[in-house]
This record gives sequence, structure tokens and C-alpha cells, in this order.
Amino acid sequence: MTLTAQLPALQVVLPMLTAPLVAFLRLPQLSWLATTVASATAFGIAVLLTQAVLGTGTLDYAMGGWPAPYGIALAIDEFGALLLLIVTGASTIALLAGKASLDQQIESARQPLFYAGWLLALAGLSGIVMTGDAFNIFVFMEISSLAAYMLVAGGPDRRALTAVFKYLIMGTVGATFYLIGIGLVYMMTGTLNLADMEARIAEVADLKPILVAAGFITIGLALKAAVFPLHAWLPNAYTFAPHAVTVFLAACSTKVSLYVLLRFDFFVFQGNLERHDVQFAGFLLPLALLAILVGSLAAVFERNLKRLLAYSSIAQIGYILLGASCVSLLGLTAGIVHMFNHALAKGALFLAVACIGVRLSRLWVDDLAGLARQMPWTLAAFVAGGLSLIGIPGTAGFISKWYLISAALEQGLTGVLTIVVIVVSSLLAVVYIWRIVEVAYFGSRDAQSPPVSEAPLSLLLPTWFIVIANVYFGLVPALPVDLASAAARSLLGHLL
Amino acid sequence: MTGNWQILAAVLLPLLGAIGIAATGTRPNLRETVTLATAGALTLIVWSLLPAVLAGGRPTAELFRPLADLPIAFEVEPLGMLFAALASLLWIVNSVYSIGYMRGNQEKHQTRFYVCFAIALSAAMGIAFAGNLLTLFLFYEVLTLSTYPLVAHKGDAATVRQARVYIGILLATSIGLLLPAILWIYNATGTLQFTSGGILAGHIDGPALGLLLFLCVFGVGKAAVMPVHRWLPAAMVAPTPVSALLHAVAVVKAGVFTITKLIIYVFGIDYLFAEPSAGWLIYAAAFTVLAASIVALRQTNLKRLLAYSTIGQLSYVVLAAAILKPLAEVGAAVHIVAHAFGKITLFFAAGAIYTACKKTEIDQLRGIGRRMPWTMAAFTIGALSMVGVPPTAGFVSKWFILAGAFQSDNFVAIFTIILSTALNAAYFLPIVFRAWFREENVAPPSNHGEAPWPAVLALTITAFLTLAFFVGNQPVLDLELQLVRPQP
Amino acid sequence: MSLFLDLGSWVLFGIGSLLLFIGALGVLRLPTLFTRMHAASLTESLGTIAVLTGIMLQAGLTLATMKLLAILLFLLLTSPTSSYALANAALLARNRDQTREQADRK
Amino acid sequence: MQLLGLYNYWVFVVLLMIGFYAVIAKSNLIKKLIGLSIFQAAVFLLYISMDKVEGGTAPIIQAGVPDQIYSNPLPQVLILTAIVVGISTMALGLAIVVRIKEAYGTIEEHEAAAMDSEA
Amino acid sequence: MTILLAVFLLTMLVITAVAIVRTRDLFAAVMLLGIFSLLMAANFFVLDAADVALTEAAVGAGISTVLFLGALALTAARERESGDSRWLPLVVVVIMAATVVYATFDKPALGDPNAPVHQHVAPWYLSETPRLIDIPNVVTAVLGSYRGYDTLGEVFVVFTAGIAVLFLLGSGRPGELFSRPPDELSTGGLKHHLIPRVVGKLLIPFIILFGLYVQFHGEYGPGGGFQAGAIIAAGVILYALLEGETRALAALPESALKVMVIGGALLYTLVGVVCMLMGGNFLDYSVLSTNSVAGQQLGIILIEAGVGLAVTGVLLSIFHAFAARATA
Repeated sequence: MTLTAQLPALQVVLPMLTAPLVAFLRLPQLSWLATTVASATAFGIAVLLTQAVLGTGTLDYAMGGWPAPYGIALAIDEFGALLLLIVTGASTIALLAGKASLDQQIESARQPLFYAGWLLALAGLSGIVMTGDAFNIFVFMEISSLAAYMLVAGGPDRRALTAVFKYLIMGTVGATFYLIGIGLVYMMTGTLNLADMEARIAEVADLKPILVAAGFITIGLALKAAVFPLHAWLPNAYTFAPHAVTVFLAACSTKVSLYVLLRFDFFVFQGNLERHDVQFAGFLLPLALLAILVGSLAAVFERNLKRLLAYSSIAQIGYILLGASCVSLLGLTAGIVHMFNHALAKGALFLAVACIGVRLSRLWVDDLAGLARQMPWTLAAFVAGGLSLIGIPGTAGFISKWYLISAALEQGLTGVLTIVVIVVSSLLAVVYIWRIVEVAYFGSRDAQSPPVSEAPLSLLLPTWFIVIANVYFGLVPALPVDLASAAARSLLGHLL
Repeated sequence: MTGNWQILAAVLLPLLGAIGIAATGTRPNLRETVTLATAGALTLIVWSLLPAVLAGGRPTAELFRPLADLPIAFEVEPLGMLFAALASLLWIVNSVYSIGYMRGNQEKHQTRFYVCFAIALSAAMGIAFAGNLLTLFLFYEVLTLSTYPLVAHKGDAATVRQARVYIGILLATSIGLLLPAILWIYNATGTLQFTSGGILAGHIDGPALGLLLFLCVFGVGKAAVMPVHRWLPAAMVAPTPVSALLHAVAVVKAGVFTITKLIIYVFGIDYLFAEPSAGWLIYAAAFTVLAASIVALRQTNLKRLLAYSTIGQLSYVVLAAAILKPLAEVGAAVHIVAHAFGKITLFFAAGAIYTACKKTEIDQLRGIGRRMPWTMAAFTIGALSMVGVPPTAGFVSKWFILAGAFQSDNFVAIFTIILSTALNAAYFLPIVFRAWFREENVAPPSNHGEAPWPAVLALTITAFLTLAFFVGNQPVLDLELQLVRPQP
Repeated sequence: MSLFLDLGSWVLFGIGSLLLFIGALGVLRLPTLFTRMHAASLTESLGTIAVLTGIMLQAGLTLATMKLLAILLFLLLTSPTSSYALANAALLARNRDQTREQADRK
Repeated sequence: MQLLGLYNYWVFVVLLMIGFYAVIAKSNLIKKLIGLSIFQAAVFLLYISMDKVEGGTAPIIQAGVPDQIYSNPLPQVLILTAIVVGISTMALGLAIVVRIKEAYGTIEEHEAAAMDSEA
Repeated sequence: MTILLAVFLLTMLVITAVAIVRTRDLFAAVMLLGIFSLLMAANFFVLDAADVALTEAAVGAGISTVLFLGALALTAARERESGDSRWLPLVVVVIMAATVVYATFDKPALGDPNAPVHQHVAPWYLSETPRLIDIPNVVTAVLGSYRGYDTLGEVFVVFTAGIAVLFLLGSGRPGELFSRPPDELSTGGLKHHLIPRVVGKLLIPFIILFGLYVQFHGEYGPGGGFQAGAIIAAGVILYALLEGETRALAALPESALKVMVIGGALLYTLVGVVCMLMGGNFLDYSVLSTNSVAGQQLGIILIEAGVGLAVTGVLLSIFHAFAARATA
């Protein structure tokens, strides 16, 4: 039993095994330590898996030893490996950095349960990304969602509760739509394994249940991924969740749902529904453009710092969808690379917000007046993250902007509209990032508010690690770009 | 990290210097010596490249490889060499001057000032030596961002508002227009490498070429061609060494240098000349020159007057480049140098006057000649260079531009140059005349003499350079004539 | 022998369904809560016994009969208790309302 | 048998819509959760009505009977899991409703929103 | 004949659903929801889904009603009208209905044997199970072994719900699980109701026994970990209602609940890990003993035990969390 052969199973089993152990521990410090170690090992495994996938292509692992269509098979390809890196990386960094801010926001007696929930969210998300079985995706989606509701409900503010209730209702409705979608597809093909389903869907492709199933799956996952018209839950959920949770969720939770959406729409339906790409692009391109514009505009006029970044997340999800809806190799690569780059940029920004959150109680933009003098390193990290979000060359954001615009250029005339939208929203990003820079660097701290000291080193070091990662992947983006283009090639396997 | 070490050193040395300055922030004297040492070392390294380039060599180097076929790579060619040499030389002079100015006015945040200065210079070096359009765009943005703290140095509400205009226009034009243009070129031609004779031949033609040129020229906001010039007067709120840096040494020169480089190495002179849709550039440049000069006439604040004069002078270079004749291209390059020397002298003078007696308005300058003879002498030489009177550098560059214009019988260019020379004279000479031959109408706050000695020393050096260039411009000419003669 | 068993079960089914019908009719027709409950409890006890014994006769001596016997015992225990609990709760609620009405009236 | 097939799916559609309406239109949080459970129950009906085979019995293989037709076990397994997922979400939702009641004093969504907008 | 029964049950379902949505009294709505689950269970039975019917009855009717009542006790029992417009939801709902009906046009008719569902994966399960796992109840075989990974995920969904409710309604004081310590809880129960207490005390042992029967009879007839967990939990909750939570916590104290919750989840995962250590893939029970069929059966029994433990522990913890929450 070579260890590397068992790695896919270990990736999910490890956090699952530690969660019950951590749940009822007496010492909160110990629970944090155990969770961070588990998350770091999971990241290690993810790195090993990525190397294996880059080496030998898709990794298959039959759960329970049963062959594919009968048992549940795990299938990790480049796309899954990239998502694994994002999920485990985001969790590890959020845990390493978040200790100080979590100690403030969650009472110590509840922390063991909180960290158990964190591990379950990690297990659920990495489970979705690896599995090759449609219903299994639903089960792990429920695990990660329930754990996410719990983490968000941990927020100190009472409005976290109403926010999480709306998140629960919309999340469950989304998951049930997805369930109806799989049910209809299962009714027509008789199988739940994605690869098997894609093979058998050919002869029933033009029947009505398949079309409606595709619609249900797309709407359900769009709800889970907060795509534009269905994003109502995201701003409040990210605003009132504890800061460390926002770092973790913002970096990876919506992207996993987008991963499932792309896998279903391109892997299962693309080859078989003949005008699927027209329908997919025709349906999602306008939504993506609207998401980008509305998200950026809302962010410009927003006063609460975290909700501002949440609206900008909605715009960035629009970018990913924009890339995907170009239905071309370059477009998909752009969308997938932006998943990685956005995780980096938004991770840095929310980590900086966590640093500020440790010192200030209320996070409104005008509360930051003159903060740069007292917290220079934190604000510098925030500006660096902002620059990456805008897409200044030399940062990770620029690489995805570069691929997105060149993908749009390939589209000919509609491409020009896309470029205009991308450019306008980048400028809006400049506006809302610079508004904060001006307030922080040139505002004056009013007298009676107490002097604020720099954020603790335990929070600053991971933040700056992510900022440097942002610049590094801006200058040498070989890893994410190779993974993304290989993933795009496998997703578009049929069209090429 | 491969290739010619001098180039990499030139780009990375100022960054090391910046770190050094930040580290020695608490001890001003040590910090100043680090700045000067870095500036000196940079000039040595850059000028050591000169003999190789003069001999026709094209040293190259590579830093990173972000996109598969698009490295962050450098290639030194005559135009870049000239700009780098100019920038590094004037940085020394500017550092000396800013020591005097900052000490004289007891400005706060001096460490941040010098750090951003060093980063801006590193970006300028990057732009000068850029081997492809991506590298150029990268350092172009770094330059914008590193100069923002310099412009917003004072930190009060008015400065912040003007700085917002500055960063807004520059970022909007670069992301809004230049980035799509770069991607369009990359998408159409498959490469962004600067190759003499241009890379667009056969890929983009007809009206599309005119549109691409429009995107490029107005995308490079730093060249301040008319509609996108608003940021330059807005940047006047910065302390004078910064304005000097913006106008003579780094930012504006980078803009104009980029446009010239695009025209020569991306579009190609003859390809553009043959294309009727690219004809509008000459009219845009001409309009900018005239309009700026006319607006400069009505200015009362000295620094805003210099700002508008710069917009005009810059469009000279664009005009020269737009004539699309080899001689005119040489004239453009030479004008970059001439204007640099002239304008930095004028700004140093303005700064000295402000440091000495806090005067900023033109009509306050009556009879100041007697109080500050050295400063006003330099100011006169600078003014004459702007107008283009023989002993100064300005004359040399205008001579070449006119020669280029006559070569292609471009009457629009000829008429513009002549009319603008007259306008320049109209707004510069009265100031000089009043300064020397009129009595003081405003009682000076204190019986002040000259500005602090480092400031005066710096402006005399640049004044001397303006005159010396008239005589010793042969090496620059040989360097630039390589543009015209095909590669050996 | 089997004819006799079938006949017996048919008779029991007849009685059972008749009782269930009467009970349902009672629940519909009778005015107050307590009278309705009386009719409902009628169906629960006697009707169920008749129907279940009828099925047991059909099934004969097999495992199913034992299960049916267990269900019968369970129902016999729980249905009267639930009726009692319902009636008791209704009684308490009614007293509470009356005392409140008297308090209002005073 | 044909009528029952269509009837089954029509009831599925009607229940789906009743549940979905309750989730959207009702402002009482507990009523929303009840609507959600009806919504999910409808989906269970869809899956289970897939597994019926004419003349088949529950998929429990008695050794004795040779050629017995059995219904399809797979949808049943899926729905077993889905029921427990539904109940877990319900439990979490109710816990949140209790906390909202303690924090806001009401479990009506519009009243809670009003209290938030003032704050 | 069964068509009539099926149509009747389905119509009753719709009527109950409409009644639930329209009624303003939440207590009545919860009771109707209990009836709705029971009707759904009957429906499942008519459609040959015995296991699912048992689960729906035990979990849907039993536990969810208890949870709803627990929540209602802590919040308001009547719904207040929100007053905002009804039209938008109605329109959205009608559009949704149209799309779903559109999907039901050329789907296979109910019960027709050559529908794609019955062609591909299902016949393999039915034919291979006697040879590979040799247990009569194919549903438990699929649940436990073929799709054991799903069920593992399932146990962890229940586990997440458990710790989430404890996190939200828990005590926040170190060492204590529930918000009020055991001695402060209600000791009354239905003290002065003699009849329910006597009958209850008589029935509870049989309920627990039946729960254990369902747990270990899972391979042969309808039953399994989830159903058993729910039934046993229902039994203990009945005891708590009759005798008061303090006695119930005396019978199954917090530490016992913790052990059951952690034990169940860990048992399931560790069985999988042991299979890995013994050379098979994760959750491949055939390596558990020399003969693969015996290994499968051993594996299924163990994981069902794990599921039963976890579900009982979680459901009881959730009930106590609600019960111990001080009524505001």
C-alpha cells in the first residue's frame, strides 16, 4: 500500500479524522494548534497531489475498491488540483493569521467547536473538488455549507444571525436545485459518475429533461456561487462573519461552486448538447458583465469596509464567469487563472482587514482616517492587495487581466464590449481602493479616539507572505497558468 | 537574471538604494550620503554602457519570464541610452538640490521623499532599457505609483484632491487605453519585442492603424498630449524638486520617450508615413503646442506657467516624432535633452526663489535680479533655451526639428514651430526683463540673499550644462544618428 | 378449513370497516370537541382490533402474525393514552379560558 | 399505471411549488423552514417515483424466490442520505431562529430587517 | 387496486401541504408537518421503498416534529402577517412550475422496466450483491459498501449539524455542553399526569429494544444506522418528556453523549483507515478478513454501528441543547 497511491483519500480523511478529536477538547489553544497542523498537512498533501497530477495526468481512486460507475470514484485533474491548492492554502493562511483575531471574536470555551467546524468546512470543500460522482458532490457541498453557516454565525455582531439565515435558505435552495438537476440527469442516463454520465448522455441529449436538468444545475450552482442576480446572501455573510472566516470563505468557497458549474457545463453537457456553447455564453455572458459592473459600482458607494470588499468579490466572480463564457481555450484559462489570482488578491485584502479589525471595533471607511501612521505595515499590505485587485502589472491580478482581455480580443466584436466593461470596472476598482488609500494616508485621526498600535506580528507575517506571493505569482505565474491551461484543454476536450 | 550585468545593476541599484535610505531614515546626513552615493553609482554604471552602444552594440538582459514568450527583458538602443544617461545625470543634480530645498523648508517625511525618488528612478531606468512593450508597461505603472506619494507630499486636503486628479488620469489612460492597445498588438502580431522598422507591417493596416495609434498616444498619459494633460498642472502642488523630477528628469520624459519608441520600434516610421489614417497625430501635437503656449500667457503663478510651457515643449517632441522623417526623429531625441536641461534650471530657480523669499507669483518677481543674481542668471539662460536662442541647447534641437520638417515639406510643423517660438518669447522674456530692470514693488519678507548654497550650486551646474550642450552636442548626435543609419 | 378461515376474516373485515365508518361519521357530525373525541376513540380501539385479527387469520401461523400481534398490543396501549392526553389538555385549556373569562367579567 | 406515473410527477411539481412559495413569500422564519422541508420532501418524491418497477417489490432478496422483480435500490440510498441532510439543515436553521429570537425579540424577517436598518 | 391507494395518498399530501402553508398558527403547522411526513412515508412504501419509508417516518415525523416544537417553545407560536405583496412570489413560482412540467414530457413512464434508470447500474447491484456481499437487503449493501463514501459524508453532515447547534446554543462555559447545568433543568416532566407516565415507562424499554432490532436487522430487512439512531433517540426523548431532562441527563449524561458523537464518527472513519492500512482502498471492507464476503459483512455491521451511535448522540445533544436553553 504505497502512501502516494492513498493520497487522494487522505486529503479528505485527514481533516475529517481531526474534526471529532478537536470538537470537545478542553484547551482552546490545543484545538487551534491541532486544526492548523491538520490544515498544513492537508496543504502538503495537496502540493504532492498537484505534482503527481502534473506528472501523470488525471489521478483516479476507486472508493471502497468498487469500479467506477458502481462505486464512487475520485478523479483529480489539473483543475481539481489547482482548486485543492487554493482551498487548503487559504485555510492554512487564514488559520495561521487568524489566531489573534479569533481569540478576540470567539469566546475561548466555544473555540474547540468552532475549529471543528472549520476543519469540516475544509474537508467538505476539498471533498467536492476531488470527487467524480454527482451525488457525492451534493453530500460534500452540504457538509461544507453547514460548516460555513456555523462559522459565519460565530460573528460577534447580532446581524450575523440574520445574514447567516438568508445564507442558509439560499444555500439550501441552491443545493436542492442542484439535486433536482442530478435527479433528472440520473433519470435519463441511469448513472451518477460524471465520466460515465458524459458518455451515456449522448443519445438522450436532445430530450427535454436533460435541457431542464442543465438549467436547474446551472441555477442551483449559480446560487451557491453568488453569481450576479442570486448574490443577495454574500455581502452580509462576509461582512458579519469573523474576520478570519471571511479570509477563508472569500478566498475559496464560491470558487468551488464555480468549479462544479464549469465541470458540469463543459465536461458533461458541452460535448453533447449541440448549441450548448451558444446557450451557455448567451445566458452567462450578460450576467457576468452585469455582475462586474454592479459589483464594482456598489463597492464604490459602500461605506462598510468588509461589505465593500464583498461587493468587489461579486465583481471578481463575474470576471471568472466572463472568462468561462468566452467558451474558448484562452477564455477558460483566463477564468481558471483568475480563480487563483483572486484568491491571492482578496486573501491579502481581507487579511489586512483582519489586522485592522484586531485594533478597531467598527470597520467603516471613515474610521480608517489617518490610520496609516499608526499601522503602516497593515495599510501597505492593504494597498498592495488593492493594486493586485486592480491589476497593476507585476501583481497576480495583472496576469488574469492580461489573459481575460486577450481572450475577449479573440471574440471579435462582442469582445470590444467585454474589454470596455473590464476596463471600466478596473477603473472603478482604482476609485474604491484609492478612496481608502486617501482616507488612511491623508485623513487626520480625530483627537479623542485612542492611539492604535500596529497589528500583532502573528497576523502581519502571513499577510505579508500573501502580499509577496501576489507579487511572485505576478512575475512568475508558471504554476497557475500551466494548471489552468491544462484544465481548460481537458474541459474543452470535445470542442478542440 | 541573465544577460548584461550593467543593465540589471542599473535597474536594481536604485531599489537597493531605496532600501538603504529607508534603513537610515533616522540619521539625515547618513541618508543623504546614501542617496548621493546611489545616484553617483547609477550614473557611472549607465555611462559605462555608452561606449558599447556608441559602437553600435545592443546589450540585452532578462529578469523574469511571466508569460511564456514575453520575458521582462531589456535591450539598450540609442534612444533608451540617451534617456537613461540624462535621467541618471540629472538625478545627482536633483538630489543635491533637494537636500538644500528640503533642509531650507524643513519639510517633514523626507525619508519617504527620498525612497520614492529612488524607486521612481529605478522605474525610469526600467522604461529606458525596456526590451519589449510588456516590460515598458510594467515600469511605466511603477513610475506612476511611486510618484503619487511625491505629488501628495504635503498631505493637506487641496494637495490630496490634486493628487487624485494626477493618479486618476494617469491610471485611467494607462489601464483604459494603453493596456488594450498592447494586448491588441500582441494578439495581432504575436510579439511585443521592439524591432527597428516596426512589427505591425502586414498585421494591422487601414483605419485600424489610426485607431491603434490613437489608443497608444492618448494611452501614454505621461506625454500630456492635450485632452489628457490635466494632470500636469494638478501636480504643481508637489514640492519643487518633485516638479523638477516630474518635468525634466523622469515622468514627462518617460511619456514622450515611450511615444517616440512606439513610433520607431512598434509602428515603424515608413509604415506609419505611408498610412493616411495616422495623419491626425501631427495636428494633435500642433494643437497642443499652440494651446499650451496661449494658456501659459495668462498664467500668474510661476510654477503653473512652467507647467503649461512644459506641455507645449513636450508636444514639440511628439510633433517632431510625428513628422516621420529620420532627421526629425533625431531632433525629437535632442529636444528631450535640451528641454531637460532648460526646464530643470527654470524649476530649480523657481524653487530657490520660493525657499529664499516664499514668492510664487510672477508680478512679485520685479527686481529680484539684484537680490538673487545667480538664480536669476540661471533662470535667464533656461528661458532663452526654451525660446531657442542660439547659445543655448534649445536652438540645437529646434534646428534639427525644422530640418526634418523642411525635408518632408511639412508646412503644418514649420508654421507651428515658428508661431510657438514667438509665443514662448512672449511669456518668458517679460519675466526676465522685469526681474533685472524693474524696481521691487513688493517688500520682501526678509532682507534675503541667495537661496541655500546646494540649491544655487545645482542650478548653476544645469545652467552651465544648457550652454555646454550647444557646443558639445556631437556625442549625442552620433548616438542618435544611429537611429537613422541602418544597423552596422 | 381455509374456507372457514376466509369466511371468518371477511366477517371481521366487515365489522371493522363498519365501525371505522361510524367513527368517521361521528367525528364529522358531532358538535363539541369531547363528543368528537369519543367517536374517534371508538374507531381506534374496536375497529383496529377487528381489522387486525382479520389479517392475522389470513396470515396464519407465520412470522407476520407475530408482528401483527405486536402492532395490535402497541396500538392498544398507545391510542387510549393519546386520547386521554388530548382530553386532559383540552380540559385544562378550557378551565384556563373560563377562569380568564370570569376574571374579565368581574 | 400510465396515469399514476404522470400524477406522481404532477404532485412532485405542485409540492415543489408550494414549498418554494412558502420559502419566498412567507416572512416568518419558522414558516420558511417548514416551506424548505416541503420543498425538499418534493424532491424525495421525484427520486423515489423513479425507482418503482411494475410488479417489483422492495429490493430485499429472499433466498427462496428465484425470478422476483425488484425495484431499483440506488434512488433509495440517495434519498436516505438526502432526508438526513434535510433534517440536519432544519436543526441548524432552528438553532439560528432561536438565537435570532433572543437577539432581536422577533422571528419575523421584515421586523428584524426594520430593526437593523435603524441601527 | 394500489393505484387508488397511491392517488389517494398523493392527494392527501397536496392537501396537507396547502394547509401547512396557509395556517397562521405555527403549532398547527408543525403538527400538520408531522402528518405530512407520515403520508410521505406511506407513499414511499407504496413505491417499494421500505427503507426510505422507515427513515422518513422515524426522522421526518418523529425527530423533526420534536425539534420544531422545541424551537417553538423558545420563540413565538403565531405568525404575524408581513403584508408585502404576494404577486411576485406567485409569478416566480408559476414560471418555475412551467419549466419543471416542461421537463416531464418525454421522461420514462412510472414503473416501466426498460427506463434507463433500470438498465445501467441497478441490475449490477441486484445481480452482484448475493455473490459479493451476500446480504438480502441490497439497499443496505449499496448504502454501506458500494457507496460507503457517501454515507461517511452523511455521518459527517449529521456531526456538523450537531456541533453547529452546540456551538450556537451551547453554554459558552468551559466543560459544560448545554446552556443550563443539569441541576437547574426542569425536573417536573408530566409529574401529575399518572396515565402517560405509566404507559410511557412501560413502552420505553420496548422502543429502545425495537431501535436495537432495527440497527442489527439492517442487513436482512429494512433498517440501519440512521433509522435505529432516530428511534432510540425518540425513546430517550420520550423519557425526558415524561421524567424531566435532569433524569434523562442522569441516564445519558453529557460525557456519554460526547463519547457517542465522537465515537460514532471516528468508528466509521477508522474502519475506512484500517481498510487502507490492510492494503485495500479507503472503505474497501473485503480486506478486513480472509474471506472477502465475510469482510464486507463485518465492515457493514461496524459502520452501521458507527452511524447508529453518531446519529443517536447527535439527535439527543440537539434535543438537550434546545431543552436546556433558558426560555427568554
